[in-house]
Amino acid sequence: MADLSANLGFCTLKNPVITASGTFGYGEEFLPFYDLDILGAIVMKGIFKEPRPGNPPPRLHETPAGLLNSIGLAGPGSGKLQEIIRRLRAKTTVPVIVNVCGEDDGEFAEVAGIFSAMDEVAMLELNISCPNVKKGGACPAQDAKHTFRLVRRVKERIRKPLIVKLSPNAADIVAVAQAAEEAGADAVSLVNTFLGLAVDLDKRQSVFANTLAGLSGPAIKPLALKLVWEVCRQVRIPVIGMGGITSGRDVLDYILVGAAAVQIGTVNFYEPAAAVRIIGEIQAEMDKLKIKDLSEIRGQLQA
Amino acid sequence: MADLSANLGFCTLKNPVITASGTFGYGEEFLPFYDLDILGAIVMKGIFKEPRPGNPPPRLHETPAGLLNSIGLAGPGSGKLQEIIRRLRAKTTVPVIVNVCGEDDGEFAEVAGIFSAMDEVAMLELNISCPNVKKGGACPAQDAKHTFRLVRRVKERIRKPLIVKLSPNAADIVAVAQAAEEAGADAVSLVNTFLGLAVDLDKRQSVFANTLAGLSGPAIKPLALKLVWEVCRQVRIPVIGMGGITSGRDVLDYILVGAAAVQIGTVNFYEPAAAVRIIGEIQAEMDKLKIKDLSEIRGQLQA
Amino acid sequence: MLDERGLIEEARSLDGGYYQLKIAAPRIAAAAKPGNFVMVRVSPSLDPLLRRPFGILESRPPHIWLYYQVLGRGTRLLSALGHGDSLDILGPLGNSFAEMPGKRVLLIAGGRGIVPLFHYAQAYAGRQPLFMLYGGRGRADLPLLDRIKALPLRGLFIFSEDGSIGQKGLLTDGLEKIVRTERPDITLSCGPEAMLARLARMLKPEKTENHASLEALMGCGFGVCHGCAVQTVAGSYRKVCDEGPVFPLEEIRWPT
Amino acid sequence: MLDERGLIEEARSLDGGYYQLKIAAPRIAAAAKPGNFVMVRVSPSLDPLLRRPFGILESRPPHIWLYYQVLGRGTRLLSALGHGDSLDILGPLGNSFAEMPGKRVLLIAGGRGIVPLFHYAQAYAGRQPLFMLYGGRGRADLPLLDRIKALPLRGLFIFSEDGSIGQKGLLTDGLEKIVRTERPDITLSCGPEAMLARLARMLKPEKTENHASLEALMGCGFGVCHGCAVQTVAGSYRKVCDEGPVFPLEEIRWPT
Ligand SMILES: Cc1cc2nc3c(=O)[nH]c(=O)nc-3n(C[C@H](O)[C@H](O)[C@H](O)COP(=O)(O)OP(=O)(O)OC[C@H]3O[C@@H](n4cnc5c(N)ncnc54)[C@H](O)[C@@H]3O)c2cc1C
Ligand SMILES: Cc1cc2nc3c(=O)[nH]c(=O)nc-3n(C[C@H](O)[C@H](O)[C@H](O)COP(=O)(O)OP(=O)(O)OC[C@H]3O[C@@H](n4cnc5c(N)ncnc54)[C@H](O)[C@@H]3O)c2cc1C
Ligand SMILES: Cc1cc2nc3c(=O)[nH]c(=O)nc-3n(C[C@H](O)[C@H](O)[C@H](O)COP(=O)(O)O)c2cc1C
Ligand SMILES: Cc1cc2nc3c(=O)[nH]c(=O)nc-3n(C[C@H](O)[C@H](O)[C@H](O)COP(=O)(O)O)c2cc1C
Ligand code: FES
Ligand code: FES
Repeated sequence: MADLSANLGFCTLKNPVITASGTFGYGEEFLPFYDLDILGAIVMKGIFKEPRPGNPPPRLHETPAGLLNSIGLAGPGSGKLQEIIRRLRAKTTVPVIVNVCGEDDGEFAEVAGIFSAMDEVAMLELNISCPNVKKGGACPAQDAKHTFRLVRRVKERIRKPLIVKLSPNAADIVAVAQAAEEAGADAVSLVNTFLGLAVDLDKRQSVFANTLAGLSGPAIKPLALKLVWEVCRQVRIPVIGMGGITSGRDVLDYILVGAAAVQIGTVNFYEPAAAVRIIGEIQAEMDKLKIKDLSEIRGQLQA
Repeated sequence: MADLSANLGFCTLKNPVITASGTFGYGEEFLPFYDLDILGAIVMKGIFKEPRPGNPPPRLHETPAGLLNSIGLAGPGSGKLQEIIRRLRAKTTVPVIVNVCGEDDGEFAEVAGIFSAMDEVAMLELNISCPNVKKGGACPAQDAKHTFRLVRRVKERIRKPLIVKLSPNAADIVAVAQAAEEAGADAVSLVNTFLGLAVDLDKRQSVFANTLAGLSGPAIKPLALKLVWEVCRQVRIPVIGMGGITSGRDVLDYILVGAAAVQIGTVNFYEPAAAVRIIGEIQAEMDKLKIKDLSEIRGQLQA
Repeated sequence: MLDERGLIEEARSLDGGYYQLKIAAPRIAAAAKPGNFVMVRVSPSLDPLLRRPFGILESRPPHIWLYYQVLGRGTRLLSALGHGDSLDILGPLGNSFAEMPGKRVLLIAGGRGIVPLFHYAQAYAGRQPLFMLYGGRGRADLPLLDRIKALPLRGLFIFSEDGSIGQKGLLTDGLEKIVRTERPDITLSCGPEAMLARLARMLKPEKTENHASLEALMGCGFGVCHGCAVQTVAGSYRKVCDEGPVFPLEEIRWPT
Repeated sequence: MLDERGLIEEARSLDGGYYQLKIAAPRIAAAAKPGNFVMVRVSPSLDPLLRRPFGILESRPPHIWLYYQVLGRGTRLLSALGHGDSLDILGPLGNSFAEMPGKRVLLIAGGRGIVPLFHYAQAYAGRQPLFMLYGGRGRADLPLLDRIKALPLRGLFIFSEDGSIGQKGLLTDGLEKIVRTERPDITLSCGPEAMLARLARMLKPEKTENHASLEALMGCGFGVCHGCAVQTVAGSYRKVCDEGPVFPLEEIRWPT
């Protein structure tokens, strides 16, 4: 039977399937569906220092094979999340990744520091790419220099591995990935959602109060796969790929273009036990194609 | 009954529905389905000076609610297209737009010159945004300076209105649109296809010989609508919007964000008479919402 | 809460664009309480992508019944399914309308809002004094009326906007009088937002305890996407799917 | 060529993952010739987006019959449809296998490649001497065999890879002998690419005229997308949908 373990360099996961931030709540919500220990890791919903109400409704809009969201990182704040993580630790040994947010660089560093100090947390993912915080979708990951500065500052404050989550809305995502690498990121993950627009003709307004929203789901997979492939060829640190994954085959596509692991997002909403199916499909597909382990295909795309 | 006419400034179309280049053949192929005179205009499949074989198969790959293509602008060359257009003129009075391609600036100008001289041609669309000509997807529309230079050169050679077709793969599509405007473009159209990737795990290769391909279809609509909205706010020349249109409502969404007209592409493949349905839906929707004419909603999105 | 493959045993098209489904889903049926809802995957395709939320009209294990209106693409696809087709159903979800032994309860249902209240009436009628105020656009909008008449209600008051059945008018037109004459302790309501907003205004001066079941766009139905937010009078947001769908009527900030 | 709303009157599941549909589509049925195909919209949803091409197994106005194998998402969705469902069907498309009065014709069908050749045999058997060489993986792969045996063929030669029916082996194993003994003037073939490639090599030295019906990924089916290109020995591309699907076997550049 194929070996599914995923080597991130600084650690090895049981398998490459990580549940994506903002699509898996704080893990607890999925306990009725399956044992979280089967997963490679889980990423907590993005967290700021203080509680945030999130954006006014509507926050979602379905598009063909896709989902626009403007949740606005509603959340209970870092204090409450620490409690939740301690509670979760009693129920599962799955590696927990905290998705760190901030209104400014100082907040990013502060929140990162808080969770770096928690034994229950395996690593941090720096969410410098959320399009729903600032109106117009601006975020640090659109700018390589800002990314470099911010990542360096955060790295100084923490002792845990740091994944930097990139935005597909940057003019040059490869440059931003390289800036993160140079600044000391242990890995990059991509993609966060693509900026999109949906309008309400009757009201002559955007569907969303923030005008723009973030597109996720199967619709974006060919676009995200292209970006992951490009970044994989230009950085040496491990890359965690995501965008529109719904099957084991999709996961292996990302590994083939060079990803060390993947995250699954939107699929969790409409199929709560999707991860169980997907991990099974990876196993079956690798056995069928006689692939012994992921390193055998990782980055092997001939281009 | 609502007035559907679409004002492009330099001319007025019967309605805002134009069939997109590469998805409508040379018009003739649709004569079995409906009378082309019902359309606002048609755009011919992209043409180079000489015949081109196109890319090796596979040239298509279906994605969730989308289509990746790497046709590579197969075509009979400008001489043959002139004949086809003359033949078509006998069968329809629909305004014909020629989609002008080139391997280099010189060829663009030469082909534009050829069709500018034809009475049967209403206007030209400069296809500086095809991702399937050069390996890696590079095209003039990724660069504002190149766009300016090329558009100016073409404008000097022609006497017909020039639409410049933009690429969503530019780092800054607004800057490219403004460059085209400054160089004398009469309108811009967007978007051409988004660069995407699909891979074949068994062969460890891209599905496509050119590695990357262009994504079109409903999947891209929220992304394309966002880009059209941004360009509309930053240029004064008319904008022709497209990307993933499948319904009358979709058309009105583009008008609402500021487009003067639209193009419909991929939908023609799976529903040959789509334009008839869509024009009917625009009419019905406008009547329902008591919109007298398109100018009443064009660009009226409150953001 | 679980994801169960349900088997459609009967699909009926009713008046007014309504449909009724009888589905074998033993584990969900066993756990369902009045007010709960389910999330249904209407198609195996990726478009539409999300499940759709539907209340549970009736639950008699191993079956549940759904009752829905064709509104858009998802419900249209659903209406094409029939006997022998299967459906992924996630449920039972959300909180419920609690049983109120001995209390006089007025059920207020507008259009498809009948669903959780029918379930409630069926489960608890006979055990407590129930009254129902039920309204819609016209006769065709109330296809469950015959079944409702068969329930042991203390009183049933019908309104239709076009006067084709019952009294002519909005159901809220009858509210004041019914509250005076029947003196309910509690109102349970479900219906269009405008109806609930009007109820909230009208019931404010009354001494009744008021609970309403809300609708919202839902991405997941089990609390993870935060897509179903509704604003409270306090200004904060609540998730309709797992903090609701039933809320105290006065807790919600209704559009004015 | 037209886009017609067809009504499924019978949907049968056969052996080997094959299905057969009887569809009322009067205008397409009236125009269909052996070798033509149709493009079917398998779902009203936007995923899958494109229509799927299928040969016409039989056409007796007002009906056409399709015969297909479940391969992926599109065909799986199709297999869920039944009596009373309707389908958008574009056709008849492509060129056809011409009638060859008086000629001795060998039909060579691999697996689902039987479709256009069955149509041909049904239309022209009796009017010209027809032979058929038909093969598949095993018995289950040839569910039309009984119907084929009922056709007035001059000769029928069956091969199966697992030997479960007919002679054991690839159908190309029998080709040489059949060509020697039956002396066909013409071969018409349809089947997997590897089979057609082998036929092309084997028939090269023979004096037969050889035509093959090809498959290709299709975006439109009527010549506008240029997605269905196949390379010729001359190096240029032909469109399978409107320049084919039937081509002279020796004109195509087969994989080696
Ligand atoms: C807890 C809950 C219980 C429900 N119970 C029932 C029920 O028992 N019977 C029934 O007929 N309907 C019920 N609904 C509403 C039902 O979910 C929507 O009608 C359905 O999702 C529409 O899907 P669609 O794809 O057909 O429409 P879409 O194409 O998605 O949309 C069509 C129109 O309906 C609106 N709409 C879409 N989803 C919702 C939604 N979730 N709530 C309100 N409006 C929406 C859209 O804004 C749009 O205007 C319930 C909703 C919720 C939240
Ligand atoms: C002119 C023509 C006539 C055909 N006639 C028949 C017929 O009569 N009966 C029948 O069973 N099939 C026929 N086919 C093949 C049929 O079109 C495909 O099996 C079908 O499109 C697969 O769709 P899917 O969504 O199930 O598979 P997908 O999920 O799209 O793909 C599943 C697998 O099938 C392959 N595939 C997809 N489309 C095609 C295609 N067009 N040609 C070859 N391989 C493909 C894919 O590469 C993939 O490996 C014909 C094809 C053509 C071009
Ligand atoms: C509703 C929603 C909320 C999200 N919230 C977060 C978040 O808090 N932090 C973050 O880094 N990404 C967030 N994302 C982005 C996802 O983690 C992921 O990058 C994206 O959805 C693409 O993957 P998918 O196509 O598999 O969904 C969110 C996505 C969705 C749909
Ligand atoms: C198969 C195919 C071929 C295309 N060929 C051309 C072309 O020759 N010239 C051009 O400017 N755009 C071409 N396009 C792009 C379309 O004109 C259009 O910009 C794009 O498909 C987005 O619109 P849609 O989502 O409605 O398809 C092509 C698109 C497809 C799918
Ligand atoms: S619907 Fe997802 S949190 Fe309520
Ligand atoms: S399938 Fe579109 S040209 Fe042949």
